[in-house]
Amino acid sequence: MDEIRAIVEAVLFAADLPVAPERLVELLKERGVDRQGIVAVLEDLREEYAQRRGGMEIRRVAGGYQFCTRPDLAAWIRRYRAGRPPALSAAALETLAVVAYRQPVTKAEIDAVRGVDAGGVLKGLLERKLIRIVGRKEVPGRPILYGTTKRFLEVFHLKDLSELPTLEEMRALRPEGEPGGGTAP
Amino acid sequence: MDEIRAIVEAVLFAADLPVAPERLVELLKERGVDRQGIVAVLEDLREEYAQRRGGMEIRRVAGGYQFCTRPDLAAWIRRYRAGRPPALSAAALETLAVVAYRQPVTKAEIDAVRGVDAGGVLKGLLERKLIRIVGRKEVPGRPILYGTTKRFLEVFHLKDLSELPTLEEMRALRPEGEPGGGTAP
Amino acid sequence: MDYEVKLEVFQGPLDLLLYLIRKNEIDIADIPIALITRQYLEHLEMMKSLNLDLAGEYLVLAATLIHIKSRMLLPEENEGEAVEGEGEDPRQELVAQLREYQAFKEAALALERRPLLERDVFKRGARIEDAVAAGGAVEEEEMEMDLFDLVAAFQRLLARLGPSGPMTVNRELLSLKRCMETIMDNLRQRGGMAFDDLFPDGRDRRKVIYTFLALLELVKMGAVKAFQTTPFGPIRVVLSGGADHG
Repeated sequence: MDEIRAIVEAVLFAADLPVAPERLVELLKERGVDRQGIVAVLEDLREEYAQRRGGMEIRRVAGGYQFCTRPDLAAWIRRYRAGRPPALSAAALETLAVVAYRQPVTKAEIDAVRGVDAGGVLKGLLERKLIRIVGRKEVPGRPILYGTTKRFLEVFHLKDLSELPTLEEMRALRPEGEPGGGTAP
Repeated sequence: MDEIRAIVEAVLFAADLPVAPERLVELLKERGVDRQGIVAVLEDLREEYAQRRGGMEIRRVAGGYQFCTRPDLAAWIRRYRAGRPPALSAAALETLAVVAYRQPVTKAEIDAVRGVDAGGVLKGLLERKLIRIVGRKEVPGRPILYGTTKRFLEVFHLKDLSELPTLEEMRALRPEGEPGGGTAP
Repeated sequence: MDYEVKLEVFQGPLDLLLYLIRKNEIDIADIPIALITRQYLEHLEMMKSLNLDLAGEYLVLAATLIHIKSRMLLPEENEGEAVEGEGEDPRQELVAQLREYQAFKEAALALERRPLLERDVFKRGARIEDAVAAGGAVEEEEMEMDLFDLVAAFQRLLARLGPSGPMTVNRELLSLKRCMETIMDNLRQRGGMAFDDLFPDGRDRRKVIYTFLALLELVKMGAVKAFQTTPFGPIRVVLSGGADHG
């Protein structure tokens, strides 16, 4: 394997967060590689792992590239770790959905949509770094505005916010006969 | 790649400690793989990555197997990591919080709140341009007064200091599960 | 119908209402308000009898439903014309709210169906030093701080001080010094420790405070390192320079 490609792979492996192509361009600038070249290397690697169908794959998420395990092997890893998947409650998911679609959004606006007080849920989402404080709304009382984080994109496997289906699409889906609670499997 | 091999690779990747062959035998016992078989798979994978000369390799350490980056690429990873914005230690964050909320504030006042000498931490924050000297307090000794900088606002994505959430607002975000009576203190 | 069995945990009054609408196979735009109000109130009774915590919002919606019902019964709004007539349908606002909530509920389910990190896919598990060969000099990844961390840090500080305000320095220094020695002794014996293990007497507030302050002081002095690889993950404490791997 040529060295550039090996360096890119090593960085992808070692990084704790998705690696943006720009950071690699910066890292490898003395090697005279441009953004296009880096993206080609990244896509090549991604293709290689996809073809190989081994334990890992490279995914595009949160504006970068990241190694992760193959989704269909999840049960084995959970069993190895003997851990349960971290559950996001239905309340947390609903609140997250409102923040994701309506951001920047105030607590009062979230409460109004859901019909319940979201205080505790918001705090949990802040602690888990799925949402963050993005400013204040310039209305009387200047309430805090919330938005989603990069971590949100990473956890939900989104390249960016535009990858979220639109609310219109959601409305078109008739949840016929589906039970109410969004409980994790 | 056959499934056993993919599972082994995924576990190797996701495990936080070196993976002992025995653990894999245990994990895959219903697949009827014995220790010899597992070791063969592990050695095969190790050989594959060694041949490939990519970013990672599999090494034998402490009675187990573990993925790590190729030793000769370590400098690149160090350089990559050095390029990311430096994080704040817990002590620095606490001190910064006191300065942000109590500014203008003297070192003695910060020490009193934190219960420890903040000298070193203050110096670090000054160097990082997160706080600055804003004047002297007109009391005996005329101690230096500290306040936050423009850089501080940038780092925390604040338009101005009035955007800092108040303690009252944070209190309103009760942790989940705590009684949610609408009575503000 | 499986009435009792279906009593699930609802996310709020709107969720309960949506559930009733779905259960009765009703068009959301044309809710038979009398029926739904009755079933809604029955559910509230049931939840009360089961000692489920009934948030005030449930009662607010009950009042809204009853109000709408009474307006629907007003003589000028004959059945059939109610929707198209120039008089506003009293259900209109509620229907709009329900529709909106339903869309977000769908969005939440769609989020939940995505491949979730730590449930469906996993990142590299090894800590950075272990993942980087010959990388002893690679520094531990610290958490990226955001505004919430800053405020939370200040809140914790104030909570630690309690209502009595700052403690006197003399007593503190004494205890601090002793706590620092204890931590160092423990670390020398064991090499590294989980943060939580530093606080065996979790109930002794004073002790906890001093131990924590001692730890901060030791970190500041560079004698020990405390790190955390994931937000709210376990914090590990090690002696500086004493941690060699491989």
